[in-house]
Amino acid sequence: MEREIVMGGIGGQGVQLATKILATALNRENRSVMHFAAFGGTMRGGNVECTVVTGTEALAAPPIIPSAWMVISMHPNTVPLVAAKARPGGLFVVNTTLITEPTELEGVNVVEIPASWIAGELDNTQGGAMVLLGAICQATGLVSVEQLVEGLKELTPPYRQKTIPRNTQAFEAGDAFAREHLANFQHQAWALAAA
Amino acid sequence: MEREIVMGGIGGQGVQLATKILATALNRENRSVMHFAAFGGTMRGGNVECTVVTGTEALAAPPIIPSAWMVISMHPNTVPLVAAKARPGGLFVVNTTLITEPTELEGVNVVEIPASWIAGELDNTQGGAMVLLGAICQATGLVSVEQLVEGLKELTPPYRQKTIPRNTQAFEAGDAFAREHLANFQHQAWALAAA
Amino acid sequence: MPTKAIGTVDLDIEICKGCELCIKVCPVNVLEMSREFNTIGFRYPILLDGCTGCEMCALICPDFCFTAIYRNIPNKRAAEIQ
Amino acid sequence: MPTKAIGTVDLDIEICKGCELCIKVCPVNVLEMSREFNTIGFRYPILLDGCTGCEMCALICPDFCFTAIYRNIPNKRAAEIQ
Amino acid sequence: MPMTKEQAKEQLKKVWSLPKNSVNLGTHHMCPGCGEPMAYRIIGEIIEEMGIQENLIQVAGIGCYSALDVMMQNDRINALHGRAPSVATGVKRMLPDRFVITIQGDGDLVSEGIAEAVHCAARGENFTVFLLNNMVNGETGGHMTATTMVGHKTKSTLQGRDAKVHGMPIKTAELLAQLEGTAYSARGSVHSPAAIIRTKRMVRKALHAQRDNLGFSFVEILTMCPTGWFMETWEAPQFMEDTMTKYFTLGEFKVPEAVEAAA
Amino acid sequence: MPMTKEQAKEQLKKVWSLPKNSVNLGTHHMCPGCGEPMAYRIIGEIIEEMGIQENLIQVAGIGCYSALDVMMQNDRINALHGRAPSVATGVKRMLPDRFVITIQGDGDLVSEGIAEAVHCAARGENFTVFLLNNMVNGETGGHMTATTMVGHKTKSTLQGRDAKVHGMPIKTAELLAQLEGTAYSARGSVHSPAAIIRTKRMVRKALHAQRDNLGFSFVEILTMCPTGWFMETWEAPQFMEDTMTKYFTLGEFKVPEAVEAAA
Amino acid sequence: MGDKQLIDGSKAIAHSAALAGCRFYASYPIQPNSHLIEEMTQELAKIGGVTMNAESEGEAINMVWGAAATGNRAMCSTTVTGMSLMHEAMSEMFAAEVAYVFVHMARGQTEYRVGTRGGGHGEYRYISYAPHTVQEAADLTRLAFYTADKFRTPVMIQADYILTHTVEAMEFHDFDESDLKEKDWAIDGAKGRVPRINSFIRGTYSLGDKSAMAYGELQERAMERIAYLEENVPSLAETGHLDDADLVVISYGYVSRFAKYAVGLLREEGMKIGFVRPITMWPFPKKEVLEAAEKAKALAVFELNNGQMVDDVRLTVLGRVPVHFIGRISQDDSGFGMGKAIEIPNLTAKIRETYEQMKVPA
Amino acid sequence: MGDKQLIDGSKAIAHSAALAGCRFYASYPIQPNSHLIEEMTQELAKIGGVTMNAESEGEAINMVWGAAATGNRAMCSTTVTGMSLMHEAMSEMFAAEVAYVFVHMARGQTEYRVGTRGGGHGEYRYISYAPHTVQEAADLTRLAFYTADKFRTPVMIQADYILTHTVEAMEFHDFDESDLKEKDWAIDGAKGRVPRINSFIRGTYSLGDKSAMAYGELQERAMERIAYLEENVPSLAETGHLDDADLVVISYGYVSRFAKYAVGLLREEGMKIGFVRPITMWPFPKKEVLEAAEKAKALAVFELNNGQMVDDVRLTVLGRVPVHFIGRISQDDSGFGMGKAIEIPNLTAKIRETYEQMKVPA
Ligand SMILES: Cc1ncc(C[n+]2csc(CCOP(=O)(O)OP(=O)(O)O)c2C)c(N)n1
Ligand SMILES: Cc1ncc(C[n+]2csc(CCOP(=O)(O)OP(=O)(O)O)c2C)c(N)n1
Ligand code: SF4
Ligand code: SF4
Ligand code: SF4
Ligand code: SF4
Ligand code: SF4
Ligand code: SF4
Ligand SMILES: [Mg+2]
Ligand SMILES: [Mg+2]
Repeated sequence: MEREIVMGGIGGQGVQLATKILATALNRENRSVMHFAAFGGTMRGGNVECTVVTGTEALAAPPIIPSAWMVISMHPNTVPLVAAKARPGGLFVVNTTLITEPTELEGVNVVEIPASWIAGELDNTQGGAMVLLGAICQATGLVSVEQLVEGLKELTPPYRQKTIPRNTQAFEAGDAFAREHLANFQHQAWALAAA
Repeated sequence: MEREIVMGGIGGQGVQLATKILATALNRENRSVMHFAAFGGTMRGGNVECTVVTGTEALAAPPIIPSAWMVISMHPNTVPLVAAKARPGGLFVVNTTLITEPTELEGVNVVEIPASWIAGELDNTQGGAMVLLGAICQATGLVSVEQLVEGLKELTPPYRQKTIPRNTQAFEAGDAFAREHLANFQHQAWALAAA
Repeated sequence: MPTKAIGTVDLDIEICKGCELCIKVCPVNVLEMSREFNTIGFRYPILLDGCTGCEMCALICPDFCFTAIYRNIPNKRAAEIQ
Repeated sequence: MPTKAIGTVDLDIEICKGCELCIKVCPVNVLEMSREFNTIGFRYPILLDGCTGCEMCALICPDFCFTAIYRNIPNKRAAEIQ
Repeated sequence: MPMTKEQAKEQLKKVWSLPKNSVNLGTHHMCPGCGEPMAYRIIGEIIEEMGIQENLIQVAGIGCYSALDVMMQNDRINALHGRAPSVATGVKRMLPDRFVITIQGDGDLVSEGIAEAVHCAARGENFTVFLLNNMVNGETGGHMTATTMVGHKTKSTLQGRDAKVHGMPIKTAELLAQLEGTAYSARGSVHSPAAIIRTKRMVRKALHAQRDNLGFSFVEILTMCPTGWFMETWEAPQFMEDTMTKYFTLGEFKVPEAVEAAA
Repeated sequence: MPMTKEQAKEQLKKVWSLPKNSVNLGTHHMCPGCGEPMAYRIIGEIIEEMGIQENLIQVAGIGCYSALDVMMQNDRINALHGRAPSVATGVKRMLPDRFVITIQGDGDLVSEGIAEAVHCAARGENFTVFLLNNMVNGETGGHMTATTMVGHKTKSTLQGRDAKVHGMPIKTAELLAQLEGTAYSARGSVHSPAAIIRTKRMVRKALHAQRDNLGFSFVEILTMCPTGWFMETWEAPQFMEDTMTKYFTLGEFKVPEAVEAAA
Repeated sequence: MGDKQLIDGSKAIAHSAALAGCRFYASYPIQPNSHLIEEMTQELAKIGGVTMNAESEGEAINMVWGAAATGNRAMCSTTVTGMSLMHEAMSEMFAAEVAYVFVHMARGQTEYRVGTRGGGHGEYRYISYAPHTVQEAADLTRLAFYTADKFRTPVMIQADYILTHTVEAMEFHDFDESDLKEKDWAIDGAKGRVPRINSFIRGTYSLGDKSAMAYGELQERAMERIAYLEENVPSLAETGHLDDADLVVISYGYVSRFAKYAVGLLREEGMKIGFVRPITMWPFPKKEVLEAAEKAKALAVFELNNGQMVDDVRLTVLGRVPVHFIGRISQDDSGFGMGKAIEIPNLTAKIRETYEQMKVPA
Repeated sequence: MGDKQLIDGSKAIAHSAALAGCRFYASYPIQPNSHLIEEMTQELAKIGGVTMNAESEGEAINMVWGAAATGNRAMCSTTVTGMSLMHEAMSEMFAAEVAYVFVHMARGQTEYRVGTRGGGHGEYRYISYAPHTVQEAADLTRLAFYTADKFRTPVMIQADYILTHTVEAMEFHDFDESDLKEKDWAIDGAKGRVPRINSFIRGTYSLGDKSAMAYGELQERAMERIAYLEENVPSLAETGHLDDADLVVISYGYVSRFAKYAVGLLREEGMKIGFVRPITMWPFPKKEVLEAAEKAKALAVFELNNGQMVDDVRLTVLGRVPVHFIGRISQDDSGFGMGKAIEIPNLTAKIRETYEQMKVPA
């Protein structure tokens, strides 16, 4: 079985690193995995959209996909972008700190996480993507938060080493949020695979 | 009728200017005329080969021609080059100051002119091409030496104005040489046309 | 003898990107970062009492959040700008 | 007390392009242009009596016509070259 | 009892507000703490002060700052990376009575385009070049340029620029000042209010030199790039003060007498 | 009774003869009175003196002087117009223990290739660049370059270079001396025996700087181009003395202490 | 004859450019382009235009961009290596819809492909004219300036070494441009109007123009413009003897003058040979080539390269008749596009051989 | 899966280059090439190679010339505008017979033509490989270095934005190069031998070599080398379902991954569609395309441009079957070769449409 995750945000929100960490974590748990990052040519403030395709078998699809099991929006600018890829029965995860308008999508399950707020409280204002990933991975069982932290260590470039502790904290804060607010989450990533 | 003239020399001998003057003079005498200059990419010491095609009617041939009525060599390096274009019954004019080996070509009439020597005596060591042209035009009646001098004035670029008197002298010295040594020359350029 | 400078600023917090440059340059420390986020995802400065209208914040702000500066004592520079 | 310098040159006139630079630099004016042309079409220098072997002509000749210089008094520069 | 802010404003004078005719200072997509917007504002303020926005053609370089061009209220040509001075030459030669400026980055002007800058300066082209020097190719993600300081870490010099391997950064304002066609050359910066005020004066002198047909005028403006410098936004100005301005000295390197007198 | 020449030679010492190992000084196709062959001879003499012809790679520029390259007795790469310093960079980085030199003209290095020269100098590339400056693109028929003197007539400035239109010529040796990666920069000339002797010393110092790994070394050599200058061959040296060396001052602009001491 | 002027190809182009009101020219010396530089310098000086002795090809072409963007007529020229250095700008000048004339003073014909499709990045085309006489060089130069303005797009003239060094009699003709519109896109300072932007992303537009499309959509403009130009720019060709020709020789530019002459000689011998001479290399004269392919038994393409226009011929006839390539890279020692292949005896022999092999029933 | 490495396309190329013993790399930042620069810097540092942060594209490619001429393996890379600036040198490096690898980190596929025929002056060709997965990027990089040395000629890898930003599992394979000969043409100082010259006029030769031909004859070398390479360099292609396909989709590079997937979806619907994926863009896999043309009713070429490879397909089949162009210029807002055209639903619809129109008897 395959799971597709699309995460959108603006430059500086760390969406690319967060989703690469997700892919690495999935690989560490022996899933097939593919990651693709699309950004509009500039690093500054533009939209970033990253795709992770993962599965229990080898993957056939190319890395730009029409719809995804889980779409995530970190920033109001990217709501329309990722919403277009949401799939009935799938998940739409929003960073409610910045996306304050209520989101509704026919047949799609919306999950609200005040990710930037939580990150801000940790004095890691740009750590929202990590918080959100920590939370949704904990909730859905997509991959373990421990593997996310391992992925973080693997992928953080040398010139950013000092961010490792605070991003670890962000994953853990997401994890904690999910344990409190998204316990017994009904959309388990690998439910079918496990069956 | 058409007359083709090919003149070969090395860079610095003034072959290009001399033949352009010839073309201009012919035009002034209402001949159809075409001029083409080929040099090996550099100005320095390489071979230069210039072609003048002229006639009483409009010209059809392209400006690179397989054979010519009159071929001229100003320098030993270009003897084989222009000799290849000589035509039986035609003329082969050589600058004997520099071309000291005797030249013989089956059926071709060789005309010997010590052009560089004459120019040198005028303290115009690089004026050999003008001397030669003055002489052969006078001998063959191809074009009048007066028109050559007019062409010289027309074509000398502003940065070379001071060369006009000495090149005029060179034409005249050629003219004088022909009157003395090539009087009653049997190969008249326009003999047939006049007929 | 110059009077004490009293001033204030017009500040558009919705376009602030939270760089804190204004905070650092304010000579009298009357700017302080919010805990809240603006709609584009950043914390922003809040003006406390005691602003002198010295313009430092407006000069440095890369996002042009400070749209006007007011002060009781006009200066040469102010004249130059208007 | 230095002896009077006496010298001569080896000169390949067949490759000379008649630029006359050697003529101009010879301090004792013992080079003079020919009336004749060499086989490549140029006049060339002729060495008259009185050469001091000072090398000036060899230094300046762009066509390397001067292939060797001889003199009775070797100098520092000569040592340097050999 | 303290006044409300609105009450206070009534009693006070507006001593400063954003220029609006020459630059439309709205929102932009630059990173937080980027120094390039300040440089644009300064240039815009002087254009406004001189009232020349309708008589000016900007030739734009390619870099992060290109995103700020939409703010400029003047005719513009988007030039290719490094080529703005050549395009500006064509414009100014056809329209000698218009003001012509280029705005370029260090990647654009010093790395890719140094030949264009040197030759325009040598030719004494009568236009003004503004170099925004942040020591990196910001736009492509933060790579070394020909002005990256020794020891400075970038995406392509993760261990820091090593003089042995990468050589020494180019001091563009000093270099161009050497050329005889250059009328005015100076280096300012935007890392502090004082530096900004001083830089604005340089921008004015450069445009006055152009107005007076004195030849090539050039202002290098040091700008912060916290993103490319792997730094917090608030650390960047101090870093610039402590290190960058020590190598890239602020000041004027060539001032035409006429302009000096007028200023 | 005067001696025959052969008798005289027997009594005298051979004090000078053409170098033969590093340069094969045969006939060449340059114009009469051209200054470029002398520059080649000087470079060859120092190569021979240092005995490095088998350990040297020449990167050749494109100009009239390219025709002289056949005389050089060393490995060579023919680079494109203006690009020799970049090619030399690739070579020297791969073979740091070989000597690497470029020989380029003013059209090649100053007009087309100034960016390459500036960046190599800034990077302190440890090779030696020889610029043969005759103020014209000789090879193409005598057109203005970025070093043509004001007032000088060329095929593309028939009225003479006009500072108002064409700007001011670039003093390359001085400009490159500004860059911190430059170890040695000097300007010599070949218009007189004295100048030639002095220039040879510069060539030696530059190659010694390379030998000692001191960084970028540069010698600009002024050469006569009677053809491009529309002049008699014998007028050119005096013209150079009277005008060209007045603007392009002969001398050293940067000398590393180590080399100065050794010289 | 005497009435006509005796001038060479470069002078013809330069004087025509001046007559067309060209006000700016920038170039860098390189043979055989240098002579055109000298002529342009003189011609523009006479009419108060500007000639820039640019310090490199890259600078030259970008200067021309700036000058042309102001609404003035501008011209650039170079050859081989020089053109390779200009492709970056030339590619984007198509995208920016900059009208200018480019003279490619070629050596041989190895740049047919880049002279039609461009050598740079992205999709673009040049309207491309190839004169074969000094007279035509003058006429096509006038046409080039007109067409560039009319379609607001770059136009290339394919000249070459032989043309620039051929002196022949010619005359300058009047040219009617009265249907051209005012240049409401000139970048000349925003006095009294909304500022304009000239950009390689979008051509010229007004600041704040809300019809601005997203970059993604803008990219398709290139496809649309190419299709539009291909349909609307008249493609020109000279044809001869197509009625009864069994073999049709196709050749362009100065070289075609040799091919045409050779065909004439062979017809005198009674061979049924015709010719097509594309005058526009792009848009390619498909009609004439198809017409030739309908009647002839075979086509033979003569060009001084390894086979470039032959692809356009093959793409036009798509297998209807055999298309023989009878050209080769020019082999003269200067590399300037002369040499054995164009010498009349060799060329005639090559065409004769092709004709005779064709007649042998296969 | 876990055994394999999870890396992106640029890392795969960079690490493969290092494994191939690449000792020199020079480039200039430009998206999407910048990421490759970062990876190469790290990979070469590990093996003691040299990475130059060249100050421009022109400098980068000429540095690579110098490094490669010394006999060391060297690589260059860039994209779009950057490549346009390199054509001068790239053209002459073919002439100079300099072996090196060039990675074109493309945006879309508008540089098919210049990636096969070159965009510069003169006649030359690139051996050109187009990987469609991260694994293939690694494998073809090894092959590229080998082929470059074997034929002493430039080899190009057509990578792109999507490839460099795709992370997938892959592994590095061994590569046998034992048949390569020693580099007896290296320019490394003439110690103990006659000096060598590396020249764009003649490749590498020994000083005074009397077999030196005249320049005129040397020009023909290009024609001979192109013919030799075309004959001797193996052209590679992947094909699928050609046995029973009525319509064959032809597509190359990363984009072909989308086309192949779309063909798979349509076959599941029962449509008789096959595909050919050229892996070498040059020499073009004519055999496979002809095979497809023999059995199929039509060919459809999908590429992200205005129609470039489609010319090679048409020149191969010469009218035997209709060749439809179903690509277009990529329309994403970054200009990086994504956008609507490659989205599976759109692509599938386009192929379906072509298939259905084809079935309607015309
Ligand atoms: C010929 C060419 N090479 C490379 C690029 C890619 N590129 C775009 S912006 C840029 C760097 C700009 O750096 P800089 O000018 O310093 O501006 P900054 O982004 O730092 O503001 C580069 C290399 C390009 N557009 N064109
Ligand atoms: C890219 C490019 N542009 C132009 C040329 C033509 N070209 C060949 S040599 C030369 C001028 C050389 O001048 P310079 O370097 O001063 O040498 P000189 O001939 O004066 O000795 C030029 C412009 C070229 N070969 N390549
Ligand atoms: S105007 Fe001066 S005092 Fe007031 S907030 Fe700004 S910096 Fe502080
Ligand atoms: S300087 Fe401007 S953008 Fe930065 S925090 Fe202050 S108000 Fe916000
Ligand atoms: S060696 Fe000296 S004296 Fe003798 S000829 Fe030469 S320059 Fe004259
Ligand atoms: S300097 Fe040399 S070339 Fe010139 S005249 Fe004297 S010997 Fe002849
Ligand atoms: S990357 Fe640097 S220069 Fe670019 S917008 Fe961000 S801070 Fe400014
Ligand atoms: S043109 Fe000038 S540089 Fe060239 S060979 Fe002649 S004199 Fe020397
Ligand atoms: Mg920068
Ligand atoms: Mg020169």
